[in-house]
Amino acid sequence: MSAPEMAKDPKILAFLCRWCSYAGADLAGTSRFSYPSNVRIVQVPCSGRVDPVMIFKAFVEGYDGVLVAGCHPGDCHYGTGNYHARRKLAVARRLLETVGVHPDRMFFTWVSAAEGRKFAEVCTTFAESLKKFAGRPKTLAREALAK
Amino acid sequence: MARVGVFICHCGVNIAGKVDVARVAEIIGRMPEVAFSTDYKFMCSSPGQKLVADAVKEHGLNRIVVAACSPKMHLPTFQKTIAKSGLNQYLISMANIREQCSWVTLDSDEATEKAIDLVRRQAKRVAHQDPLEDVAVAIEKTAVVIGGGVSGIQAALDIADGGRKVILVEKSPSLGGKMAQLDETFPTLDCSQCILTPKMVEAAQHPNIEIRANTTVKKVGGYVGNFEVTLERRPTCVDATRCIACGLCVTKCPVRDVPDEFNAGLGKRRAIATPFPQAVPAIPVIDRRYCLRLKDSLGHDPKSQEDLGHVPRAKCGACEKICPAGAINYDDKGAEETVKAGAIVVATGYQEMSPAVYTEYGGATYPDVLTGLQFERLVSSTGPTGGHLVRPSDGKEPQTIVFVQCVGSRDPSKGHEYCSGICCMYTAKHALLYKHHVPSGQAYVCYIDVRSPGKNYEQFIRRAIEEEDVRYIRGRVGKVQRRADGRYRVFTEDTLVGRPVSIDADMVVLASAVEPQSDAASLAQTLGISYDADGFYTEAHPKLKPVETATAGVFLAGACQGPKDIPASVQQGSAAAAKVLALFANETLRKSPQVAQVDSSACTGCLTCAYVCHYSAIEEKQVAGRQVAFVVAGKCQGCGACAAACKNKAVTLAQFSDDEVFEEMMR
Amino acid sequence: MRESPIDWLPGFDKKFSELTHRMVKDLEKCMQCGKCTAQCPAAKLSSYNPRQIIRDLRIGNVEKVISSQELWLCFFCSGCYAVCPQDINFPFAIAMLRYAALAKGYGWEEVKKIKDPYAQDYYDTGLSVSPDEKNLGIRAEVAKNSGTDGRIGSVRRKMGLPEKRVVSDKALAEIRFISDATGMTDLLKGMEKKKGVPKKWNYGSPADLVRIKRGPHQKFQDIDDTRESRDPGEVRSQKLEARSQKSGPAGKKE
Amino acid sequence: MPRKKLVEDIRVSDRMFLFQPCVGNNKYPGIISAAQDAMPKLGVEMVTSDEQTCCGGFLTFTNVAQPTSTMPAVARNLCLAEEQNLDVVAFCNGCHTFLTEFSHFMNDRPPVKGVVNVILSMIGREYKGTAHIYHIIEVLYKLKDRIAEQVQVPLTGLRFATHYGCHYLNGFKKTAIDDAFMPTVMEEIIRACGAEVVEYGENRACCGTGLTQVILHKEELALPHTKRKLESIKQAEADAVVVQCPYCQAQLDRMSQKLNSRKAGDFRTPTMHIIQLVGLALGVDPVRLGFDAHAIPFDKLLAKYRKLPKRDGAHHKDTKTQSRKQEVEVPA
Repeated sequence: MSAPEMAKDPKILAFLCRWCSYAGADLAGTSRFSYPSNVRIVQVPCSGRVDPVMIFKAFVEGYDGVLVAGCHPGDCHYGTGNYHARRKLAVARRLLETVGVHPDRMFFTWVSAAEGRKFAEVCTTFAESLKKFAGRPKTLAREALAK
Repeated sequence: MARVGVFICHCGVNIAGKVDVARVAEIIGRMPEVAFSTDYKFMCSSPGQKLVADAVKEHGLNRIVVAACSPKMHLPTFQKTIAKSGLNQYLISMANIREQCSWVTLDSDEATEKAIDLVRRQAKRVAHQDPLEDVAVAIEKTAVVIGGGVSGIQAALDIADGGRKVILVEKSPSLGGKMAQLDETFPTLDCSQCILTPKMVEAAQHPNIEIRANTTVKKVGGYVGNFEVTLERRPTCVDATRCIACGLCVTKCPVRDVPDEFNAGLGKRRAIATPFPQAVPAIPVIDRRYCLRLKDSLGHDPKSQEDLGHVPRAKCGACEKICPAGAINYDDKGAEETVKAGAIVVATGYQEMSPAVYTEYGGATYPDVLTGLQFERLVSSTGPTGGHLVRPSDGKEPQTIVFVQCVGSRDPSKGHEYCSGICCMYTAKHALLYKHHVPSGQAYVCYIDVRSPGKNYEQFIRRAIEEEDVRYIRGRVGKVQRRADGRYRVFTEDTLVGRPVSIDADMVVLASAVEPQSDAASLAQTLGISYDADGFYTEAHPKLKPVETATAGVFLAGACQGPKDIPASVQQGSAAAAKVLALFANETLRKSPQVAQVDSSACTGCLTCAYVCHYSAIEEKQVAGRQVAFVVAGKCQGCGACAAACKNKAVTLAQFSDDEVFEEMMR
Repeated sequence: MRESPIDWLPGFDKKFSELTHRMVKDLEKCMQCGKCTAQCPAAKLSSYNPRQIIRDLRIGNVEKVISSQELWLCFFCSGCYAVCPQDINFPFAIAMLRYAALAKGYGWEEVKKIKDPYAQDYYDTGLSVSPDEKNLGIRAEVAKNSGTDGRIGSVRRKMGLPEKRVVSDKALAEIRFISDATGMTDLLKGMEKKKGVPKKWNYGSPADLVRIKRGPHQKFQDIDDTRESRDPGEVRSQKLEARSQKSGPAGKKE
Repeated sequence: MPRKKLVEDIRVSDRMFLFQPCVGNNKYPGIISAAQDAMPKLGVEMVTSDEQTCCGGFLTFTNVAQPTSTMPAVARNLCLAEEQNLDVVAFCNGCHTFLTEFSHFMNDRPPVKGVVNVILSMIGREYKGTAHIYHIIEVLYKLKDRIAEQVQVPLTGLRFATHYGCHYLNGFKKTAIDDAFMPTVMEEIIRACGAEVVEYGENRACCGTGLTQVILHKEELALPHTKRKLESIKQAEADAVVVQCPYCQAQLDRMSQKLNSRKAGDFRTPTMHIIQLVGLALGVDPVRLGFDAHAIPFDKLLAKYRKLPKRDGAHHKDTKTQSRKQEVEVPA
């Protein structure tokens, strides 16, 4: 992957909960809200299913950013899954920093089944925010070396 | 070895208009796992499904990928298709190339590239999917109905008539709810108790219905088909199995000044009493806050029901002496029981908002400013005055009466934002009842809008206005002033004329808002159902699932879901019963195989998974002398929190195993 | 009832918002229930009607509102705010609308009445209520009660206070500076030249007002607001009589 | 019913800024001297300032001055208290309303505060928004136990009617310490002084001052109001009407005289400010309470008052110093 290519469209892996956010992404489609085509969606039953390992693995695989979206607080189909996700991913963010990946490459948000527009906006703005990493090696250590 | 068949749908032009489907099929066909790849105009049509079924047999396919719309839409369709052709229905995966690709990508080439990638991922993933069988769960064919008002009674009767057992739980001593307190009902003016009492008796005598009066729901465990409901009966000090409902105890009780809840605070009752003559069950209850013998054993706050554990000291005991059946038991401590149930119907109803915050109306302060329910009791023949409509202050017949609508409704400042829905109609009924009691009197109704969207409702309002000469004034009342002569001056505006008006009235009736029961939120938490900002329980879908809740197996009936009149409450009671009977018509409940499983060889027994499980579905188990976690498949809902929490990767969630997810995210 | 059909343009109902520097808010929430007018003391005695004023603003009749006499009848008791189910602070809106009226050249005569006795006192002495008693009757009463000449200064002296409360020169200089800097001084100076009365009674006729004759011997018994209190009983009983005659003994069944 | 939570939030310190109402200076001087004499007996020293002017609310109500002119004036007056690190006590519903509304307006909008401070900086002041503004009724209600403790002359047998006025309760319907339509705080204070409260129908009716004296001289609109109110009070046979606002006091007192002089009635019920009543109970010299400035004489009331037995004061002096030590709070 060459740097300019990525600047055009960062590769994003999105973990979406089945009940709210995946339906929200479907609604974005039904409403024809376009968003960057390099977003790849993986359905999970609940944002609480997202294991930090999956996020690390995604960066190893070469994604530029990872998006995790769940139901709004209080709306979780499984009661408390989104709270588990929030706590786990807060730790994962710190861990990312430790291993040298810029924590802003991961983004956690709430998207409900009615928020198609929000999903498209989240994808677009997240992709936009990832462009600042364009041409930069994935890990901070490598970046330091490159300098 | 997986032999994957890939089927690309054109969806008319929805997909094919953007994505070069033939190219997708061709490139995917080159993957080593893929044994067959094709595209078709409408894969969900019967020829399309036949295409899939035929290809399974023809090419010996054992995994299927359908690239079409969202799996939320047609996954069940294709699962059925491949099940018919002999393949396990969970060996399929769908690539969402419509909602996630053709509809959201502007550039055609980009869309084709993305579609290829999406299908490739699913083809990789599906190879790791295992055949699964649905989990079968037995259904406990007993329903618990919470709330013995008209809606709960209706639901209980319908379920019982359908041949299923019902446990009808009622907080107060008798069934009947708010409807039993009403005098007559709109728009037909038939007597409320005359139509309700037969139903109460029928419920009491029905072989399939067990009534638990004075009982509340303390705890709910389990899941649809297998709830475990813990019921708590408060101490009534009267043994229901012995009591013969002769009523002698009530006549002998020396405490005569207990405010009567059934009469909405008007009138007094004894410390041992049945709430009203037609009560079902007719077992009297001792009010421990007022009973001479028991009140010392309670806290000093008369509202407190907390037992301090003291032995009763006072000497009264009049009811015990007179009782011919020996049913009085001062040491009653209440009881707790746990029942198994397959479904729960929540029919807890509403409460009337206290007008005490409406100081401008003198609500709960001026003696002749009543609430709707108080007026209802005042005109009722079973009420505190025996049906004589008189002012509580001086016992005189009111010659002018003003009905104030929207007290607490449509008032975000002091009350509720919503419209209570029933007040317009019951106020018209009150005005009519007033005219029937005092034909020479004059009734005024101060309203903002008259809302009468029911069968024969508008005609009823017109009847009040035209035939009975009830004066309707469009304008909310601003102030009620008590005058020195004991009358009340009501200030309002006739907004249609645009002038302020004042009316000197003998009695003012406030149409108090319908609001959720004060304990609605705590019951919702016990049941695990949600409630809206106003405190009413939320249905699963406002239009298409009006009686279901987000929790499977818990259904709603009546005013606990929103303000309702009697016909609507009864309708919803029957609707909930139909849902319960439909559930009970199955021998077992088929549950998605998407459940977690613990590999006991990898499990260290830390039970972090049990800690994160919202459903208490993970238990301890001894395997080969070691403590390990164990998932109860019937309880597991498949959220996967445990799989994400397990440090040793000992927990696997079927359909979303690490392998499957990893394979899908590979680039 | 609309001022002109052309008002029915997008945003017509926001016109008042611009007029009042976007200070008047929440009028959109009004549900026209009439609770404000119901308890309004000014509405009982005049054709002032807060609900109708809001209604007119909402349908774009801004001119009607700011040119009306009624706009100058509210006296800010805030009772309408206290009862409003939507928490609309209508007295504040009235104050802002009065500024809008002044800007359009209405109501200067009303304001000028205040200028001399109060605003000028504020500018000159720092206090807006003058110690001079203009009502001789009251002065005589005070003289009788206190055994002085009836001036407040004498009473203050009797109480052991200085004859007059004097605001320090520094403070006067400061408030005069603020007045100068914010344009109040100019406004007061120029006020004499300003002309303009609220045009007409837009919500009723002056006859709607409770009129009392000026002069020493007024009949106050006549001025109570009995007019607004309907006596439905009489009409009602006449009607009933007519009916019972028609229906015969059946009417007396109860 | 008083709102418990809001009452708890009131912080009474041992020195507070007395915001002098104009009417209190130039029509009813007894209000201010009563405050200066009575409040120290409750452990609160009242600080006044020569530099304090009219709150300016009056001019804004009447549209003579734009809020842009009066807001800096309000801020300037508040500066006087802030400079001494004191909380403000207003004795007039109007002063209280204006100081509170404008200070909230400025505190909530930093740009507005900024503009005001630009003007104030030219006269060497700065408005910070740190002073709390209390109505005297809030302070007295908070101190009502101390009043009961410190009463020198229990007003046993005297009967008072109450009049709350509009601006405080109506205008602050959610933040006033009592309900807008059925308030009881003044009654509780009156009872703490040992006196009785009489009820009358028109209790929460407006006195009419807004229309007659103050705004636009529309006497014919307001007099019927005042008359109806006074009639209701007369029927209640009270010894005096107790108000919490000098403007209501002026209206009820002076209009009684006016109606009497026009032979439109015979209204002889005097009107007094709540602080004058507390002053009576705490044994302040009636001359200092300024009853001489009232148009309706206090002769009957004072005759009754002089016959009342005094409480032994020595014992109470001890409790006073004690209670002062315990209950004095540091201003925020």
